[in-house]
Amino acid sequence: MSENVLKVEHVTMQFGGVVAVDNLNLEVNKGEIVSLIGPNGAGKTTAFNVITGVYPPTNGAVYFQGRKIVENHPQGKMRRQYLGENEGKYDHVIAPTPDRITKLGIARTFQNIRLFKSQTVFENILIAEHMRRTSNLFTATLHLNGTEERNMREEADRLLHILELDDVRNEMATSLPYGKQRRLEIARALATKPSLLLLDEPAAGMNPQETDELTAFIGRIRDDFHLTIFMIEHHMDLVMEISDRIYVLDFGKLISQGTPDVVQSDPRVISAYLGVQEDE
Amino acid sequence: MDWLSKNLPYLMAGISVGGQYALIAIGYTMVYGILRLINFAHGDIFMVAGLVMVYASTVMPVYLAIPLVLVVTVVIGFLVERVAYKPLRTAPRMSVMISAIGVSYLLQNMALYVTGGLAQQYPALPWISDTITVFGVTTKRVTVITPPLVILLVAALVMLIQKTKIGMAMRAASKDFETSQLMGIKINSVISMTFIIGSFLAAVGSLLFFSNYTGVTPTVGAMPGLKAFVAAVFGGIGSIPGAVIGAFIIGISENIIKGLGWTTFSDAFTFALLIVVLIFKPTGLFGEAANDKV
Amino acid sequence: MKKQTEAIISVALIAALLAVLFILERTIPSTSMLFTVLKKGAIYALVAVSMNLLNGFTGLFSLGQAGFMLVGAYTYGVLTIPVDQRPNVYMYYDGGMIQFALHPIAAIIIAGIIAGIFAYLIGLPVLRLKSDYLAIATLGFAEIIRAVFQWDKLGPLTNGSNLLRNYPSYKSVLFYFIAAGVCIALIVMLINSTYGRAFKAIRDDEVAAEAMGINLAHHKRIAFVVSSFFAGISGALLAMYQTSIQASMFKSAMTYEILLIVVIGGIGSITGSCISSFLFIILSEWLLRFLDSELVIGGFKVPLLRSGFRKVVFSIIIMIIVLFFRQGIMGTKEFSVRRIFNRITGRSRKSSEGRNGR
Amino acid sequence: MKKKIVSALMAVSMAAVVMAVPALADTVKIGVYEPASGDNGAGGKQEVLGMQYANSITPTVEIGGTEYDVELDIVDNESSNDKGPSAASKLVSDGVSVVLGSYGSGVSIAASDIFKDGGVPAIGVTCTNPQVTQGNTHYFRICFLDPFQGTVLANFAADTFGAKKAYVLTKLGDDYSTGLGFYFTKAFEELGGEVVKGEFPEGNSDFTSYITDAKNEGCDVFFTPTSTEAAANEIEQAAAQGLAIPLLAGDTWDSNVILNAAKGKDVQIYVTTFYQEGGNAEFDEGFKAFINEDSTNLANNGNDDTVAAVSAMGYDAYYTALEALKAAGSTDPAAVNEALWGVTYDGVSGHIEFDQENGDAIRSSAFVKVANTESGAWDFVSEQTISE
Repeated sequence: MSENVLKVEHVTMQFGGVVAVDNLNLEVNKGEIVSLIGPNGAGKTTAFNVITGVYPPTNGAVYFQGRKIVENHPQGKMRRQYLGENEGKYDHVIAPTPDRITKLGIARTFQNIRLFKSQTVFENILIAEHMRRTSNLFTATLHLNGTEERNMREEADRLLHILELDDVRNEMATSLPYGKQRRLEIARALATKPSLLLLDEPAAGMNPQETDELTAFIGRIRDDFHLTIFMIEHHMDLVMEISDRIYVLDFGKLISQGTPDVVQSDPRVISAYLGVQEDE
Repeated sequence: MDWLSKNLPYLMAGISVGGQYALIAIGYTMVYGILRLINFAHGDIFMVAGLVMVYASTVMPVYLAIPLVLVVTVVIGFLVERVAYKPLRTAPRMSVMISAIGVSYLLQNMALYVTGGLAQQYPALPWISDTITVFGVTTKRVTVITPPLVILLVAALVMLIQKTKIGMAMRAASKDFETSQLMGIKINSVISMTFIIGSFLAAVGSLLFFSNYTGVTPTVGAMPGLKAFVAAVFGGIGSIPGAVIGAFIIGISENIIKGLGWTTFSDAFTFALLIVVLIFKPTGLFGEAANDKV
Repeated sequence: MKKQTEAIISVALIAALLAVLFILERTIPSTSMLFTVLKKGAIYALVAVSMNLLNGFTGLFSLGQAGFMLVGAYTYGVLTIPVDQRPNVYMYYDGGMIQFALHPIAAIIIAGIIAGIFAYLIGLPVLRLKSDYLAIATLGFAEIIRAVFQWDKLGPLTNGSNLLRNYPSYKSVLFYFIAAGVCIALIVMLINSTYGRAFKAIRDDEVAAEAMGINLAHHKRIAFVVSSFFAGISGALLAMYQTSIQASMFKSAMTYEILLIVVIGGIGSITGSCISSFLFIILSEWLLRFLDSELVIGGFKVPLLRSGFRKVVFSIIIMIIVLFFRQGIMGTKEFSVRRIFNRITGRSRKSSEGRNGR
Repeated sequence: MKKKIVSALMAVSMAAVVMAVPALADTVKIGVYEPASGDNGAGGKQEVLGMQYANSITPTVEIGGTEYDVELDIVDNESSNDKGPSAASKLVSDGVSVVLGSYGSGVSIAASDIFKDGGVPAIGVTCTNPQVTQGNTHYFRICFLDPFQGTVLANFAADTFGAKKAYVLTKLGDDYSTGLGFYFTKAFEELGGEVVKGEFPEGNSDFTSYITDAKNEGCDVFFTPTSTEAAANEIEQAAAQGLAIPLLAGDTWDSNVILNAAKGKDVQIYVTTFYQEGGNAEFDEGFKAFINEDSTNLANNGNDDTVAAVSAMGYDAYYTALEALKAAGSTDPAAVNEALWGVTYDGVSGHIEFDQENGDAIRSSAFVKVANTESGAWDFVSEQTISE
């Protein structure tokens, strides 16, 4: 069992009366590509948002490289309304803002692309390097951080080259074709030098030929950048082709996990996707 | 009895000015509810209603002037929306707000040009400006009739919003602007109706306010406008009962502060209250939380 | 066109401007209207750029600029009135509390720092608010600051409702151009630095910026404090320009004026704010003054022209710009020597070294 | 299409500049630095009317042997300290020989240094705050000062009403209001009286709490040195709440805005001022005719032809300036400044002479008048001097 990178423990997310994620437990180990699949509204993006600190879970914890980075337990009104289990297990609250989690080394992309629309491709990547800066407000303003600025630009150009985006370096981010915008979002996430990359439906809206390119591309960046990748995806051929392990969510509950071929033949997964066969 | 006669005037002034703020606050809360726009010019429309009355009463009897003022104010409110806000329907929120500031700037300067900066004397409206004595305290009848009139108007408005088709369209628009358009609601006419109602209530508010405080100057609308907005936020922006209750609370507390002698800070208090509400309970007393999806 | 040549040309342009001013100052009488307007234009350019840093580059819609200018102006005034003049100025507060006077330059910087401190304290509760609530909260704080500075219990420090005057002020227009120029240059360098890029990221998409490791609260606070620091300095310069200050003049109307200058210049364009502030001041305080007084051309009395008409015309112009020229004069583009050079030499912008190579 | 609009706007403003500078031989320019908008706009306009009337009667003056046409160069300082300086420097750059103004002390002080640098002498018309002329040699004044006016009001309150307790209501942030309030309080306390203070913020319309305070405290007099903008509301609410004690105010309340507000109400308003209509019959008729012949003049005077004291002061200021020009024998501002120290002039509002220390008028008396709520006009009460 190689070293564990991400561990989600008893995570439950309840909005008012609706339980979006129910007692989720999953793990992602170093160097793995793990996929999280399930029908629409199964709570996949909600799980991502809990891991990346967009909102704290109603109950449960998240560990990164063995250290607990997120924890919460039902409080106030929620204590009465809480529907999930393992209530007593957690007692104090760790709720870092998303930027603190990114600084730990977890980068993410978004289901609907969120590029910086008034900036060029090159600048979008430069912005992501801001968090690794060593300069402070004064040295940066007085442009005394010449070397740091040069390194940032070289690093950005290097990423652009690896991701074959050199030709659109000075284009406005939003004027790129769809596929390239996806790739720019990934490049921008890589600029934060992550060790764990969370991809939220990277192949959404792509045609089969683009999806194949993306499949090879994800494998390549996993190796080049020594990454661990945790991905939400609907394109089954991409998922089955590239994932080491798969978790399946339905209505917020984990209904199946394992290698691609185990999950493919699991009846519960099929019924979740295709609905139960009415036996007359 | 002595404590009562000493402090009753503050309370009555508070209730009366609170009621007048309520009529303005409703305009803010309705417009914000649908357009998410702080209508900076609303206070100035209130001032223009006062000025129109001053000039109308010099050429015609008062009972003719009052309906004229109501109609003219409504028309101005409607025009402001069509000219200054409709073209910016799809523009970012900041430019719509800047346009609102521009309209307020324009209305104040036009009033300055017409009146020459001279404080105009508001005419005495027949029945409501007479002085009466209540529990030994002399004041104007308007102070007494404002609260019931306000409650009556608000009840009528709430009925309109709850029961009529246009009311339902407004509620839909305030919940979700885009989808209500998809449902075939003519958004522009709903928005115009909102401004019409808001301006009408502001005109009624000006009739009451100026018969109590008769000096009408170009900038007289600014402070009541801001206080009415604070009331709308305090009561829960978007909720009409909230705006009314918030306005009464602000009117009364402002006068109590003056009564206690801290008069220098009566306005500063209103803003301090606003900031406290914005930070600790941004939805105000009755507003519903509106969180945007990631 | 390499970066070095462009830098040289820009420096040369600035030097030429200062030389022209220097010569003008020697030739035209020093009280001419031109200098008054240029001085005020430079001051309003600085405060417009500082507001643009907030509204245009970080997407924080703040209406508190007049409040921080007031703090800056009062700090400068209170710290520099010569000790022998204090009994004269603080007539009703027997000479006032502070009995020392600082050098004007030191006082200007302290004015900025104290405005920054006020901004830091106000920013703590306020910066979490959404755009329109932030606007109203900052507007509210500016009004509270004004009420406090007018309070007569604080009279020994702020002279209550009375004017602060008799403090030293520089008369030469060069001083105002250099002071405002240096501050604007600093803001431009900040915007072109990595922090500037973080501000623009927050403006474009807060959620994405946070996901890219940008601490929103921290960076919003920096933008707010830096903007208020420079608003404080421009308040001090305004105090110098006017030779007397009173809290009642820093009303919200002043903030609206600055906001309209930023809008006319183009939100998100530094050079736009500078150009439009000079245009605004020259037009409203000088050229359009004739609209206020009766004008008889060949025996025919021009109608409508009487006092107050100038401000009406001005607000109509502003509405036209806000509604039809939403980009303002410069939109988000900057006046850059390269763009002019390319236009002259006909080469299209794309083939040159690119937008970010400034 | 948009480019055309912008260029059209530019063309209009450029062309306007050219037209605005008509050149005439032998003119002397008198700068008029008055508010035409903002809080004191109303008073400022009435003051300018006095000057325009004087100019219409004596449009020329003989300086150093040659006949000069007198041209009034009028700018609006918007009664605000940040707009005032640019209005002042426009006058200086237009090359005026002397400046009249302003109504309101704040804007006068704000422009003081600009006049000093330009070497142009200024004559304060109705700004009563002592700081206007203090410690400078270029700012003169033809009206009495707040210390004098405050003392006169205090003496009047004590002598006429035997007042022991006074309620003093001033406007927060208005230096004229707090200044006059300060001097009234000082003088009233010296006479053994007691003062209850009240302050109202900018843009306040509701005065019920202050009036109630005054009643609860049992004050004998309600002194409120504020602008006409606040006066209208104060009078209305004082009458509405049946405030029995007299209202006292300074020169700013001497205007028809107060008369309109007080008409038909049972409220007593006493005001100290520079001039009382009827004091000079010839000036009154001439001024009333001047007002009635032009609709703009009538509008600026508040749509009736009552003679405001500030108009009389504007009238006297104009002639004082002419005296200085004649004495100086040249239009050079420095010479006029020098000549002003020695100028004496018997104006409509009384004898004008400057003290040699600050250039303040040596005034020994102020007129007191009461608002006659039936006729809607001012009735003369007395000419009050101060005991010391």
